[in-house]
Amino acid sequence: MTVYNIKLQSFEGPLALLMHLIEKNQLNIYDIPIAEVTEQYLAYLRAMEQFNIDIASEFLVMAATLLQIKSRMLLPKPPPPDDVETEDPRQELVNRLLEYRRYKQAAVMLEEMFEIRGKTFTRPLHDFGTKVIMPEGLKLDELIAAFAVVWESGVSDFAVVTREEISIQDKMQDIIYLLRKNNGQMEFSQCFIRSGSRMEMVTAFLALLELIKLNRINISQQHSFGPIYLTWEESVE
Amino acid sequence: MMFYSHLKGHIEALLFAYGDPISADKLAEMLEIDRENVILLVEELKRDMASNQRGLKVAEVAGGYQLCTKPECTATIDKLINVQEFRLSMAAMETLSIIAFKQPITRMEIENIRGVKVDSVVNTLLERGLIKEVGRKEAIGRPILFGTTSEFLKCFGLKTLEELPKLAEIINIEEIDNEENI
Amino acid sequence: MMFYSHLKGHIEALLFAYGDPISADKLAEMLEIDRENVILLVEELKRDMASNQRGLKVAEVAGGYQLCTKPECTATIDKLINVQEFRLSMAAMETLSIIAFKQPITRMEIENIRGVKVDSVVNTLLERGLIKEVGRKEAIGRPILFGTTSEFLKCFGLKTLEELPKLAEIINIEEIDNEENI
Repeated sequence: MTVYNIKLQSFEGPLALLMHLIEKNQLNIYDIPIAEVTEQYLAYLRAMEQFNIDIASEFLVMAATLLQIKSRMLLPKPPPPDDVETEDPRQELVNRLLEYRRYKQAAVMLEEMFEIRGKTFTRPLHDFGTKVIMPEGLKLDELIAAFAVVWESGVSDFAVVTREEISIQDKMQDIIYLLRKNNGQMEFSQCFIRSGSRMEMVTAFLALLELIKLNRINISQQHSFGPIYLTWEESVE
Repeated sequence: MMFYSHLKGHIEALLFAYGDPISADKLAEMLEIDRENVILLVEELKRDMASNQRGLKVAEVAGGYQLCTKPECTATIDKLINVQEFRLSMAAMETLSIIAFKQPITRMEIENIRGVKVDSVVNTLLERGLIKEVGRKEAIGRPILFGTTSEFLKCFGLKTLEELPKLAEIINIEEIDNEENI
Repeated sequence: MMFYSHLKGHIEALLFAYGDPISADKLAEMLEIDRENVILLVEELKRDMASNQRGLKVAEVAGGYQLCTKPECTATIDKLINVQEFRLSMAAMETLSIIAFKQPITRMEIENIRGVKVDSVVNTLLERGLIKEVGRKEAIGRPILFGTTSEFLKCFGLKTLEELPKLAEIINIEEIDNEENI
């Protein structure tokens, strides 16, 4: 076991280095000679130190783990109680190495697939754009009706408008009503869309906050920017 | 010639991958054969592609060869175009009706009637070609005046703008209705 | 089947024009024939293209069919196109393989397997569009869950994600081999 022939190649992490040591020395991964491997591992870290290479903390953690396993292996084993199998101190490390090796092998396989696919050329995606079909056969009546609606509401703008048309209490009841109607769940935006006035939105928002505070509703979102759902907390009632 | 036949595939692949036309000289250089042979190979390639079981052809454009789809496939390829039906939302219909009956009208005037901002609705109507700028109002800031387009007439099956009922009529009808309701 | 043979050309033209993979369903819709017939036509198309006088082939990737050049033409095409080497480091490939086989998976879970920080590698994979956020794990801090994209399928020539477990088996077989060696 010579320390001198360790080439100072860089390893992604402690597992990569350990795998390298195991493969280089053709060791049995299921029965790692832990003293030997620990010695080589530490030699590598020392070499890194000599070359003033920053040693990432992961490498040091692994060194500690190796030393701990090594010492546990050296301890005299108490006679195993009947039927109870004592666990090999190396087992956890072996499991990690096996899993790591599995994905290393997968990576090699993926790389081959990538290379094969890279040998073929495709054409870039062609965007054919979007063609908008305009509605046809719209009725003049609809246009007049639409105009009548705004004209009427416009006129009423000049009438005396009562402020505070919607109270928070009313809106809370409105939200609860909507939730019940929707089997206890609805989308956040739905509690706003009645008249759509600014006043209503502010009131609805305050009503929501109140309901959340009272633990009457729950708010959830599956993923960022996804729809926000309100859920009725039946149990509190 | 037949000796080179497998190079037809290489020409096909080259034209496919490059996309733009490639000259016979350039093909000759890449395949390391004579220009004459390239021309013969492309002729063969064209004959192979003449079958109605093929959808591509080699066109001679801009001093080179280019792979392109056959005209008889155009209708099928057109189906790759996303077709979207334009539906008028209530807000859009209302805004459109104001513009139709009160044109020419500014954005501000529309907002005064509808009581809400109409920027995005007006933009949509502009994009869809239902309304257009018809001038500038002689007022502070010279705001844009909007009016309806011939696309608008088409959508409502109108021959001319004259067919639109006069504003006064509509309001009167409404008012009479209202009075009757009272 | 022969009744539809002229549609092979249309499929060829569609795949050529679109560039990206098109699913059998989408082709069926555009050609107004059954999905089964599309599959049969594509099989015929593949057979036609198998000749060494053709330079193109139909690949099945990312849930669809895509027209691409044959590997035997790569050397010729390389002379024409400056290919941008799109290489992934071994670290990126290992991380990608963990995500591919264990998706959905959090950054932390990847780090546990690889034994190192993977922030920058994960960012690279995100930038390249090979992986994406697929949700949040119901755990403390609601960490992001990552999964592969259809770009991943395209880059690795995979038809669907279902092909991955088959590949995983190959790796497991090796493990069993090792155990037997003991």
